[in-house]
Amino acid sequence: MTEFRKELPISIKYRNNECKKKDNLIEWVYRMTVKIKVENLTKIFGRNPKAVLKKLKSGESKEKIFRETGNTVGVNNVSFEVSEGEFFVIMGLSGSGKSTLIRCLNLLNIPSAGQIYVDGANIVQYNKKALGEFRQKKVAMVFQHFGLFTHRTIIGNVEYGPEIRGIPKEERREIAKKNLAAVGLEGWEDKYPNELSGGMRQRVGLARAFANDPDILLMDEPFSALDPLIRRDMQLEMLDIHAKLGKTIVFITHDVNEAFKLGDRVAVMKDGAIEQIGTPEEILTNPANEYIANFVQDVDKTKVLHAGNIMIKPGALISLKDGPKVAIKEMRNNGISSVFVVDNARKLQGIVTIDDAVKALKEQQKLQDILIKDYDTTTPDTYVQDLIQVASTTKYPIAVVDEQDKLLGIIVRVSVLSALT
Amino acid sequence: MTEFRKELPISIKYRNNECKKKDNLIEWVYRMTVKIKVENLTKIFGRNPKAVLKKLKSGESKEKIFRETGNTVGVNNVSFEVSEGEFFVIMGLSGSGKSTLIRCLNLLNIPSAGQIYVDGANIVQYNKKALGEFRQKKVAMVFQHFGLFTHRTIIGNVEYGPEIRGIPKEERREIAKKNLAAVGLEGWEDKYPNELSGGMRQRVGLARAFANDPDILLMDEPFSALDPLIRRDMQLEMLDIHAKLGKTIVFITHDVNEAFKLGDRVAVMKDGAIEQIGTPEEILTNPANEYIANFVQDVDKTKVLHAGNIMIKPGALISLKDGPKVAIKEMRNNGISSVFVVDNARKLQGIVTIDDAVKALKEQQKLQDILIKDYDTTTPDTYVQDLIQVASTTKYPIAVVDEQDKLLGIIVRVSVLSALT
Amino acid sequence: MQDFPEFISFKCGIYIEVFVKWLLDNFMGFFDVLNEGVLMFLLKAEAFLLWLPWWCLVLLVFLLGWRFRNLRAGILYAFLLSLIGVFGLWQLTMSTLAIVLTSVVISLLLGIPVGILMSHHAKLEVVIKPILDAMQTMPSFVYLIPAIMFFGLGMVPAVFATVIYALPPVIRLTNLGIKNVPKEMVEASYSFGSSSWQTLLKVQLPQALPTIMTGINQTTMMALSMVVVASMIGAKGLGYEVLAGISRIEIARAFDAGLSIVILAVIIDRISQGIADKYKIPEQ
Amino acid sequence: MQDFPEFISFKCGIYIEVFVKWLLDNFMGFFDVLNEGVLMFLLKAEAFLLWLPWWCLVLLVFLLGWRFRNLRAGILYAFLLSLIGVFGLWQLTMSTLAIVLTSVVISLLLGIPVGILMSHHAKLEVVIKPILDAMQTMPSFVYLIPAIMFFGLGMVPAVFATVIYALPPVIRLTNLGIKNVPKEMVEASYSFGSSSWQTLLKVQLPQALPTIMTGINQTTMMALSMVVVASMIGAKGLGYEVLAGISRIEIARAFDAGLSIVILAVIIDRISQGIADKYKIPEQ
Amino acid sequence: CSSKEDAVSKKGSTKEKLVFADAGWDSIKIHNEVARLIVESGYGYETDVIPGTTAVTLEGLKRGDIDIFMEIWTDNIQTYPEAISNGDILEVSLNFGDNRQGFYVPTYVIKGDPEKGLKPLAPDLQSTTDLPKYWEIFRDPEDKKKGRIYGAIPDWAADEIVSQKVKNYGLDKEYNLFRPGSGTALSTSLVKALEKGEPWLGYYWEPEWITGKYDLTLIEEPDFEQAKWQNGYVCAFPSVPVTVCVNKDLPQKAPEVVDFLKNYQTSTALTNAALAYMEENNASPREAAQWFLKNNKELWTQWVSVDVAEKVAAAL
Ligand SMILES: Nc1ncnc2c1ncn2[C@@H]1O[C@H](COP(=O)(O)OP(=O)(O)OP(=O)(O)O)[C@@H](O)[C@H]1O
Ligand SMILES: Nc1ncnc2c1ncn2[C@@H]1O[C@H](COP(=O)(O)OP(=O)(O)OP(=O)(O)O)[C@@H](O)[C@H]1O
Ligand SMILES: [Mg+2]
Ligand SMILES: [Mg+2]
Repeated sequence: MTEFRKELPISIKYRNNECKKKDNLIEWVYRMTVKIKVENLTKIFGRNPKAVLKKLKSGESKEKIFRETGNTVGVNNVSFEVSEGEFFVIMGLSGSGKSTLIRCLNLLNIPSAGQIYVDGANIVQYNKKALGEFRQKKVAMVFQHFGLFTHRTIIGNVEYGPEIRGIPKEERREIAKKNLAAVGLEGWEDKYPNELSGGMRQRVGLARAFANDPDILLMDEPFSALDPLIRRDMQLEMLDIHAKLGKTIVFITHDVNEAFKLGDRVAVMKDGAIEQIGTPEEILTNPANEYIANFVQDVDKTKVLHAGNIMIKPGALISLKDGPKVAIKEMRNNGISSVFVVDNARKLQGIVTIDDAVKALKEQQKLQDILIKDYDTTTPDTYVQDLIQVASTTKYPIAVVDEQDKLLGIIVRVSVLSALT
Repeated sequence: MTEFRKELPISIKYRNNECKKKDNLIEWVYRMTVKIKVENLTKIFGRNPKAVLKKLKSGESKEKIFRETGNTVGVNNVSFEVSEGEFFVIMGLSGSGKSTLIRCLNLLNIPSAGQIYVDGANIVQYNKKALGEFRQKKVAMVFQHFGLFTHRTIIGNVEYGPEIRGIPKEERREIAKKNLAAVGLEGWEDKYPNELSGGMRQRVGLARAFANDPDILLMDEPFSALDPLIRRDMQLEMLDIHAKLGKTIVFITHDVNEAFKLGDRVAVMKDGAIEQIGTPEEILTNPANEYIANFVQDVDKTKVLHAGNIMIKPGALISLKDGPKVAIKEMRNNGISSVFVVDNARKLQGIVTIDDAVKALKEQQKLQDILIKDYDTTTPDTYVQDLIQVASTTKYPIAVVDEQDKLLGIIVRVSVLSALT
Repeated sequence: MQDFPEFISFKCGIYIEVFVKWLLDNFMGFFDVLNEGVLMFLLKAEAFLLWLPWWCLVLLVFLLGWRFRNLRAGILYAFLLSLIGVFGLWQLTMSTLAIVLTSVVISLLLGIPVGILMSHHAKLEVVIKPILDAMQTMPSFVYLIPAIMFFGLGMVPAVFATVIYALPPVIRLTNLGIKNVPKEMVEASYSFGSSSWQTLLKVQLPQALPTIMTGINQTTMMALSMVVVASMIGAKGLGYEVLAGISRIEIARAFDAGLSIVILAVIIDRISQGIADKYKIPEQ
Repeated sequence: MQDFPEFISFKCGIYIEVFVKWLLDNFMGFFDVLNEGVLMFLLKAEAFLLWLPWWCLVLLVFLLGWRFRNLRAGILYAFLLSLIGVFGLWQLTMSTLAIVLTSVVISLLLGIPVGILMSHHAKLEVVIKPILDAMQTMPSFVYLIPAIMFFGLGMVPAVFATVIYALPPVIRLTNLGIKNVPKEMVEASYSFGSSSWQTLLKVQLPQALPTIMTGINQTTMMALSMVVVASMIGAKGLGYEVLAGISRIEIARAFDAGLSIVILAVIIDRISQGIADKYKIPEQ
Repeated sequence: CSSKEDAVSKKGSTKEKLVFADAGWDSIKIHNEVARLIVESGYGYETDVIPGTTAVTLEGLKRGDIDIFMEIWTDNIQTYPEAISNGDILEVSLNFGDNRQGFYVPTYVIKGDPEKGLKPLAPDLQSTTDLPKYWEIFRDPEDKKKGRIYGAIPDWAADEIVSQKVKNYGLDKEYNLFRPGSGTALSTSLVKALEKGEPWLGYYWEPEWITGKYDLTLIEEPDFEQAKWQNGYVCAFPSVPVTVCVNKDLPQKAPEVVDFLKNYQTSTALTNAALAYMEENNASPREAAQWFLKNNKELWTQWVSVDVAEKVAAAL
């Protein structure tokens, strides 16, 4: 684990979401190794889950079941996959079953029905020993109220995992120190949890989870007990960690902004079922039902939508080989005052304005000579928020290009504005 | 008190802040009767406030005082005024003294120093009886965790104030019923608080506060214990109530968005002192220091800034008496393709495009004949958020006019975009 | 050498003895009146309990158990109470009950106001707490003699000794209950302009009720645990049966009586705890 | 008529008597061994306490008071303890202390494991709770005779009777303490793959410690409250002094001894409560 | 228990209720019932019993809560002479004066008991002077280097006397004096020893149901002499006058009852017999008293006038 930051000043280091490493994002999209696979998971709290399962299958509502049998349906027939390295967020109102679901993933809750595969192995069928090992090595949990051991020092907390794994004293102290340093808490080793502020405590919780070097990190509303400023800071830090370490993270929150800020994909739960799964953009632009639409209504879209979401196909496009005449014709036809110029491979070369083109035609200049180079470009996964500044100052449309400088689309001011409505 | 809504479906009735009645807003700005006036208020918790006061005056920090004397400075030399009918919001991080301050306003905390005038009377000097009357008649409080009497029914809770005022049983039942109905809780009279959901409980808290028909409503983080959806709904409702009843409201929150959404003016506290007081726009556009800048960083500006904040003076403006020629000259000079036409009293008459003007000149038409009327107008206190849609579809700049249709300024797309950065 | 030096010697009890004598000489009239009053109450209570047909009480216990716990509990308690009758100890049990109930009533009349005062005055609390400690840790045997001197032999001194032992819980828990009323609720009350008195009556006491009920429960339990000691100064009832049993080395007899006390305790405890639970205000 | 019908009669105690006899006939050897063991411990403890110079103990109390509460408390406790010496009851107090400490140690050895088991097995709890109720409400006089029969006269039966009375609190509070460990913390432990045993040792017991300490405190208090009863079966110490005082109607003598018991109780209570508080984990 | 309702209907009766002291042991219970039977049926008084310890009931007698105390072991109560001289209580008769007390051992300790397979452990034990050599038989479990002598009850003066005796006979070199905290404890330890056939040495007295039921031997001491007694109690106990006392107000309240009590006199043998009857038949004290009255008619008819005697006899 690499160091990622030493202290946490309230001032924010990352103003925007720059640190959301796109490379990493794209990597998992391509790799797509399935890390966790949940199939028809159901969890019922109460005396007689079997009977309730039947009723559930016959389609009775959660509420009716509770009234009739006193059993609570925590999670109802949920299926999804989480890829390796994915930041998977579960969101939903209080009581919607988020905690119940995440706690099934390390079997703190034993599912009433359904299968959970981690790295292909069905953990539901693990015996005590296998489960112990699974928890020691593959998965770690970070809790909402931190769940620190108040009777142990900070380092004692972080040592806990290695201690359980039977690692010798010296060595585990080493591990703990390293992990504490990594979350910027060296020097605090011998304090007790109650001597730390909320944000620091949650760092201890993180260090403790990392000390076992797990593949999967389960986080149940880890930041909701924190102050708004510290919370924002922790979110950014989490993104940073995720980008650097590439762990698979399952993260719970009931804050939409947090969910959309952090999640590669987001699942929205209601009454124990998953209502919709998708990337933040998908959910925002295409909510599955009114409940979700309501839920995401207040989200600041500029922080969710990417350039790719709002770019339009350029109405006209001319090749380097074309002359000013073609350029003028294209612009006139499309009623625009400038046009992008690309080469054969659709690689962006520059932009030409109608005034220059008219002049060039008169003066018999070539297209190359009047090519303007100071247009703005962006990549498809830049957030709209980051384009507003550009859009409000640029004279030309913004070009959206890929890594090979290939033109993918253009963004005009109006598209930025319409994205906001 | 008029009825304002009967039930609270999760679906949101007010999508935007329409219900923030501008008339009312403007009214108090002009009237400006001072309702509450706080002068040099200081509240110190501990054994020896006198000694601490001296230290405070000599400029020692809150932290140092705590280390040396064990006394906590809750509020430190705070002065401000709240006008009649104003919605005054106090915001700040946890422990910044918000609660301490608001609790001074009904003397639940006795100030260590300073004066508080309500309607001109210094309430700090009230004796027991006067204080009792003041609390019974002038001021009511709504609590974060609702503070409902769990041993009383809903109606019993609402009756409490009138009961203390000695109003006969029949009559107070009547009052309570009316107020319960007003918050949409008829039929729930005989339930107990624990049988209600959080949002409903806070409605009871509101009804209870209203049952005494107080001039001033003190609300200490009334919505922070609520679910996000219900919370948003309650906020809108609060705006509605405020608009309809025109009570003076002092409202605490540590959520910036909530503060800016609700407040006519907002005070930001830190370490017991008020760091800045102003309208949301003032604070947003001109934060007093880095702390505040940090605090407001995540705010969605489109929900705070008004048309008035982003409009620009029209570069050119022509009178009805001017002919097309003048219009063309003005447009050419200013490099614009359309210009607004006003009469002598600067009342907006229409807009003229350069193409039409050229044509009119050729065809000897009058300006009246080419006046276009389908431009968009808005008022200066419309939120930018509500202009985006217009800006992205309109062909012309948006005209900002007052009630007399007098042109105040114009808004072009770029100004909308720049407001967002 | 390891022993405490003998030359430093001072006895404290002698002053208590003098004080008791002084009280006796000067306030006998007062104690006589008190004695009469309590005795009348006691006799009435005992007479009533003895007049009450046994099945009436069994039925009552059943109904209470049913109402405040559940049907099964009701049946169980009724069965257990009948068991006392089956042991042939019904009359003795009623005598014991009369003493216990009287002691509890007196404890409540004294304890609840004191508890309320304590909760409002921190200084009073500082004074009263050590006294309560002493009342609970001083062996009850010690005040048997003053009890006899003040009130003679019989049920009244038994009540006196019992009250001293059983009083602390109700005081402590009344105090605690009132202090534990959520601050926000008390403030809500004040914020409507209620006086302290109104706040006490309308908010604090109703809210503290479950805790006070627990205090009553504890007080009753402690009163029951004094039954045997009370018998040493002439109170008849189950305690005497225990004493008689052990003085003749009859385990069986003592055990029957002891078991009856246990049954009584369990029934009273469960029912009063049930009542306290019913009054408990569900958390928000 | 109001009386319980006599023809329905059944006595339960007789079976207990038979049972005690049977135990005596068949398990005397066991009781003798137990007797020997406890006695040895008791004698050692008493000898040690008597060997300890008085000022040593006073100093110890002072230091404990200072460490776990504050300087003023330390001085107060040392002064109070010396007061016992001034009353001339030092040796008797040490004898009493030996019995109380032995009883407490035995109670802990039995009670903590039982409490832990109870907290993990709901069914066990259902069985044990009524037994604990009976242990606390059955008048201790009832089991004095079996105690004598099993262990003869002297300190050992006194310890036996004391343990029966003092055991419930430590069991109850151990159970409660473990159950009250925040769920999130226990889950955190499990989430790292700890076994139940590891969770118990590394998380639940350390977390429950303050509550268990309170249980120990309660148990000690209850053991102290049995001092007089214990003296009725031949335990030397302050209790005997109280008995002697009241048998001769010497208020002064009984009161001095009673006051010494109160002092002992207050000192032990405050210091052990202080220790419990020190162990109390500050809330997050 | 016929006396329960009495308390309630106190006012209905013209004659006041007479209250007897039940100090806890069996013989006083029997004497109480004998006297009550006579007072109730012969004189028409209601009666009641208040239980308690010796000290407590005596205090009650002084205060007037108790009217009649049938069996006061005068020597055992330090405050007795004072109470008499104060006039708080009146001694009306000597119930019996031929009782015995002292150091007892179970007889099988000396003679053995072939039936139970017990060997004579101390065949030569006769007097206190023989005790030192047998200390090992009576070994003190809490102090293995000495024997244990069970002492008297803290209530009683015998407690002090026994401790003086042990010292002055020089027994304290080989023996610890063990103070049982209560009569129950003393009796229980004795009964347990008797039933198990174990050796036991300690203070006891007659009449008492244990001495009636089991075979105990009183260890000899030098004959009683006033001089020796005053010089450290180095002689046998004198017989204690066991008296009947009444509260000072009783002669006004119920003179005829006081007259009857003045005549009340029994003996150790008679009391022992009643105790044995009670123990053997598992009878209540009242049944034992009825048995006593039936079998000793010539004795008690002398205590009362003829008409009273008839009433009592009729009620039996
Ligand atoms: N141990 C349990 N026993 C019974 N019911 C439970 C248990 N745990 C959770 N539930 C119920 O299951 C449902 C889902 O609860 P869960 O805690 O998973 O919700 P959540 O989405 O995490 O809510 P929150 O945001 O409040 O944490 C709720 O109705 C809850 O009452
Ligand atoms: N009764 C009290 N006694 C002592 N200190 C107090 C008391 N009430 C508040 N304080 C202290 O005064 C300071 C301000 O507290 P206050 O409750 O006003 O903060 P707040 O802004 O309302 O915070 P929050 O958002 O957590 O409610 C804090 O340092 C707090 O510890
Ligand atoms: Mg949850
Ligand atoms: Mg606050």
